[in-house]
Amino acid sequence: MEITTVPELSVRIGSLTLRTPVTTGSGTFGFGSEVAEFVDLNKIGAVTVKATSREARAGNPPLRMVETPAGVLNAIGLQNGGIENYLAEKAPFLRRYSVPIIVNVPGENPEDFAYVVRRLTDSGAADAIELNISCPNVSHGLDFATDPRLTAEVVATCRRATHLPLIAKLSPNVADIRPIAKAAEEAGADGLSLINTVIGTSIDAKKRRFRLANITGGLSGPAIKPIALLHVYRAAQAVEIPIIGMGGIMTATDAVEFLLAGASAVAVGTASFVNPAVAIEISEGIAAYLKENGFATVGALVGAIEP
Amino acid sequence: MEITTVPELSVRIGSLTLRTPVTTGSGTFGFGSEVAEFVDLNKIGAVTVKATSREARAGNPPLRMVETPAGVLNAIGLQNGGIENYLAEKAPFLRRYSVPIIVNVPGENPEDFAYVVRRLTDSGAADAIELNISCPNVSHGLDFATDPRLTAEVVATCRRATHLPLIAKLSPNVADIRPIAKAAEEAGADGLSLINTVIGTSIDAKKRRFRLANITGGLSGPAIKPIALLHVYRAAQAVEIPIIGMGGIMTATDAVEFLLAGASAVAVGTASFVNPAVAIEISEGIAAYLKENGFATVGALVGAIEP
Amino acid sequence: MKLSAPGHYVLTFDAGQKMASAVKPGQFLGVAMDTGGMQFLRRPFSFYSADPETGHASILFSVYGATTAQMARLAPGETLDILGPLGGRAFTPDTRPGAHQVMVGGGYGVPPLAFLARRLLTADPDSSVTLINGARTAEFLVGTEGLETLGIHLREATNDGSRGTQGLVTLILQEILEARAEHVPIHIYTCGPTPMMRAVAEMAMRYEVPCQVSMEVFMPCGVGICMGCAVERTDQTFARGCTDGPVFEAREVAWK
Amino acid sequence: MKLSAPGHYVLTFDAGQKMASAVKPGQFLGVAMDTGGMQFLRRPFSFYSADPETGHASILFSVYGATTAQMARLAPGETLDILGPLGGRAFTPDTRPGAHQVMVGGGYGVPPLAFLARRLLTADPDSSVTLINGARTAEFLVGTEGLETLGIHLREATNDGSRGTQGLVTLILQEILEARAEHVPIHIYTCGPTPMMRAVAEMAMRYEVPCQVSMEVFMPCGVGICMGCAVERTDQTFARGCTDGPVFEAREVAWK
Ligand SMILES: Cc1cc2nc3c(=O)[nH]c(=O)nc-3n(C[C@H](O)[C@H](O)[C@H](O)COP(=O)(O)OP(=O)(O)OC[C@H]3O[C@@H](n4cnc5c(N)ncnc54)[C@H](O)[C@@H]3O)c2cc1C
Ligand SMILES: Cc1cc2nc3c(=O)[nH]c(=O)nc-3n(C[C@H](O)[C@H](O)[C@H](O)COP(=O)(O)OP(=O)(O)OC[C@H]3O[C@@H](n4cnc5c(N)ncnc54)[C@H](O)[C@@H]3O)c2cc1C
Ligand SMILES: Cc1cc2nc3c(=O)[nH]c(=O)nc-3n(C[C@H](O)[C@H](O)[C@H](O)COP(=O)(O)O)c2cc1C
Ligand SMILES: Cc1cc2nc3c(=O)[nH]c(=O)nc-3n(C[C@H](O)[C@H](O)[C@H](O)COP(=O)(O)O)c2cc1C
Ligand code: FES
Ligand code: FES
Repeated sequence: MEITTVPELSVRIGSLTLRTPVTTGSGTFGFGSEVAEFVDLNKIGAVTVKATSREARAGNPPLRMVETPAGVLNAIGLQNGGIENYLAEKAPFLRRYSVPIIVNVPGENPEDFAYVVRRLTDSGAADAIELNISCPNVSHGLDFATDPRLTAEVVATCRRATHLPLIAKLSPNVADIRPIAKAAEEAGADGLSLINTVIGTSIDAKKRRFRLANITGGLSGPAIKPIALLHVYRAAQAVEIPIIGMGGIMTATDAVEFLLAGASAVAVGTASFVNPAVAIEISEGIAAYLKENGFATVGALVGAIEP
Repeated sequence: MEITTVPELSVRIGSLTLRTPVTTGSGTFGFGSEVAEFVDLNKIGAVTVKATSREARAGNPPLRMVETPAGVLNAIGLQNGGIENYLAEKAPFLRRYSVPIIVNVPGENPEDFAYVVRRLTDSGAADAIELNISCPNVSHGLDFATDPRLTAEVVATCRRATHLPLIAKLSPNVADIRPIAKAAEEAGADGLSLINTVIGTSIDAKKRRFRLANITGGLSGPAIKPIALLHVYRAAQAVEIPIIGMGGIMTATDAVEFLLAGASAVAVGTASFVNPAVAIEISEGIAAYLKENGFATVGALVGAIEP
Repeated sequence: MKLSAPGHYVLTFDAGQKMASAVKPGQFLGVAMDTGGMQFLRRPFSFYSADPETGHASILFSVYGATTAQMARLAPGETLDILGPLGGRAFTPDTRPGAHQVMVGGGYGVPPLAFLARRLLTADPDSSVTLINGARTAEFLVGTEGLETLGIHLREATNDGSRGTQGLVTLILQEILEARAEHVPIHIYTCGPTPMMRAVAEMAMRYEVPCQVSMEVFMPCGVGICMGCAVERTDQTFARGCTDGPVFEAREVAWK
Repeated sequence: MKLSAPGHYVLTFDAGQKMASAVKPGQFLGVAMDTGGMQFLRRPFSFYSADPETGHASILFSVYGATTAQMARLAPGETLDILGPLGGRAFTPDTRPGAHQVMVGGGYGVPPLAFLARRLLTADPDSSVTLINGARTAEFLVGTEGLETLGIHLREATNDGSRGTQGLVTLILQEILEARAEHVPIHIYTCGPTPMMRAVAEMAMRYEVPCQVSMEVFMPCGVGICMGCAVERTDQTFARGCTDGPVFEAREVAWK
């Protein structure tokens, strides 16, 4: 079954082409510059940068992160310098590379989102936009993605504001992701990212205190992989648009599982904390899997699972 | 701060008194008889037995369970002999012990639940009833606990059928557990159990197949502890009735975390697979914690955390 | 601990006289190793030997994953966290006089059969016992050390012909079944990979010879409380591999 | 590996000449150990030494949890999975002529100070360096081996008086600050538990002496991409402990 040609790794999300099916999870790879000395950024499918909001945000007080069994709980609180700071300080560095940039955009209301989307579109400082309608660490952050109507409203408002590919990032903190995925698609999203983190908390029994200053945090890492895989599988059954699957991906095997579940591409989040170059190693591992198993393209693997 | 008296471990759920605040998670301790040779059942706060439905259920085909990072994914499918089999074959053994019995009851509609509740009440084969309105492994199993109205309907119907303490077992697969907890309380529940397992799946990349025959399973074990702690904390803020907290409890420290989050008692599920006597060891560990930290009763620990 | 072949270990431990006397071939124990916790369930291992007099028992294992990797690192004197003996139904020896006891094993199915074979010979030195051991290649043929000196008839099969017959264990089994004499009852006991057991079971049923199979399915708890070890019966109900088994009659199992 | 005191280890490894030349006192590296996966983030450890000529570097650690437990079991010749050197801002030596360099350390805050002290003495053998080491009890006073022979003035404080001054390190620091001469500039460098650093920082600010603090907060990634290592500044913004630090001016930090 071995084929000798090099398997085709590129994938498309709307009008955006990624050279490899692996991007970075927003908030887990900074703005690329931080790790450019460890990683050849041009070998990543796309760099999805930290959330960039209309105004600067200070973020939550410490403690912001804690390790849990096979996971990490974070409550960063979307610390960022705001869109103007992104355009002036962050985008120029990344633009020295040929890697596509996906900018993650949070907001308090649809107009907030659309404002940032317009600035990104006009400035040319993004190749695609990920709408973060599912952040569990700021008040009201996650409400959008738990309600199909609100999801549609944010996506539709932003759709009118840009021709760039729009990716809606959905929350796992729902009973059924399908109606929400469908609502995002119908409102004009070009793709979906899932999952964002799972809400949780951590308690210090000795001190009788919550460990996170924010009390609530978002769980990521291997612990949530089974949860993420199911949401991706279900969403893929419900929509036609491509899905970027994420949640606990540490290895190429994990990534293949997401592709089989129906994701067209994957993102690595928490894994980059251990190995900043993991996105590249996973791309290589996917290529090896494709070769070993006789697939000519990564697309052939997407959803290729018996139910 | 050390006190010399023995701390008071008993807790009440409605009219039921548990001698220790530790019970077993339904479906993770069989009917007690299986492990009676390893464990002194009378030292457990209560034995919560496997789900017992109106009719016998064959359960799902294998594979039914798979280990995941710091967790276990199961899709047993409520295999059980039905209520008459429980009354004839299972209850008599447990009744030889003085330990209270909590029977877990699933159902397809409110009348199903109420039927089993009536049989249990009339026969005296239960000291309390846990309404399993949140099982992710049977069709429609989890729908009730994702909707406050359906939750209330099941609880209210069962309330009319029994004077026994009624405990509603809630699902973590919701955006916000508070309205559901509240609905159960208002409909007459004497207590809440949470959480049931988190929906998920597992994929074998090599075979390109789902590992579980049922595709979907429920995640339990240490991986879900952060998720469970938050749901317990939120529910405890919303209701006055006692909560039995569970989800990833392996040690007494884990159990104390749930008590601090606001649970009045705890259940150990997956941990019993590794050590069938763990419920007793955890009771002892809670007693030691109370002594060391100068608490006279377990009740004093419930919710004793700074926000 | 003893290395019995490349990557194969025999782990001997003090089970206590009570456990060592109680245990029957086909029973197993659950081993918990501190692997850092990502993997925390016990892993089942069949008894390979149990000596009621010394209280010593042993298991034979290869390194597959985290638990066995940790087990391979155990030093003499360390404590082992075990739960057992487990298993509701062990092998039941055929007591018909002169019966030919035929065991068919592969991989980690061999240790319980070797244990059974030794027990049969100890109980009655005149027993007629054949053990057919199959593996991909010679180096995986393990677990039969010392059996021949006890009088057990050892037959080996390898896929690559590097030792014994080239081919599957069923080739040898068929030969034995074909050559059987009217007055010598045959009883088959099998344990190994499911496809092998299925082939053995179907052959036994075809030849109408009684056959006991030990179903080594994934066993999350081993004590009957999780229902995760379902084995489908021909009547479409699900038995527990751990406490209703691991040994079943070949006919009871819905082979698929 | 070398046991430096009960439960304390010095782990020397081949960092390569490039890393060993680049590293500055206050910088650290991230160590990943295979602990089975339940715990998978790297753990930060300060450089205790780095020799540009041999390319050898070392860290000093005690066993706290899973990672350090595994590290303590490393055998010579095994490979270590490290990421580094990390840390955007190391200690900046005070270059004012004749400055009295005062280091105040406790616990795992001592290794980077000992490294700094050694580097200062190597650069200028006439440097005036005092290192105040504090611990609960004598056996936890570690990391200062060989410093006195280099000419570093070592002062020790233990809570129980089992070695050195009985009491906190600030007792000794205050004594030095009180006794200071007009013409001798003092510079404080501190690393250790937060309450200790806070007390040192506040004392330095009271005496208007420059003070650098190394904020050893929890660092999930160590490279600046997770924002999990927030250190609150007096202007209420949050700095990253890893790449904006770990070394800060005492005045920059919002002590609470
Ligand atoms: C009743 C019973 C008796 C048994 N007796 C014995 C015995 O006597 N001796 C013995 O050696 N074993 C025996 N086993 C099997 C043993 O329990 C399992 O092999 C056990 O899972 C090993 O644990 P582990 O943590 O080392 O490996 P695990 O991590 O559990 O891996 C075990 C299996 O998982 C699969 N696996 C793991 N990693 C991968 C991967 N990367 N890709 C694909 N597949 C993978 C493989 O099939 C591998 O064999 C028995 C099992 C049962 C049910
Ligand atoms: C910049 C920096 C430099 C550092 N340099 C050094 C150094 O040079 N040498 C050194 O030894 N350390 C150093 N540390 C500290 C070291 O990184 C941590 O102690 C690390 O967490 C140890 O990892 P571990 O897996 O062994 O322990 P972990 O499991 O991470 O435990 C570490 C800490 O967690 C807490 N903890 C764990 N278990 C429990 C429990 N059951 N109850 C209560 N608390 C508990 C304790 O506070 C314990 O000290 C440094 C830290 C930073 C940020
Ligand atoms: C520290 C941290 C910060 C994050 N910040 C963001 C963010 O700003 N925007 C966002 O959409 N997701 C954010 N996420 C979620 C990740 O992008 C990703 O969806 C999630 O962590 C699951 O993937 P993982 O398990 O591979 O980490 C963050 C996750 C972590 C751990
Ligand atoms: C194998 C298995 C079977 C279960 N069966 C039931 C059940 O029949 N009824 C029920 O309400 N919960 C059932 N549960 C859920 C547990 O009772 C418990 O809510 C959950 O596992 C979380 O706790 P844990 O992490 O301690 O296991 C089951 C869980 C497992 C792992
Ligand atoms: S392994 Fe749990 S019931 Fe059999
Ligand atoms: S440790 Fe991740 S940004 Fe500092």
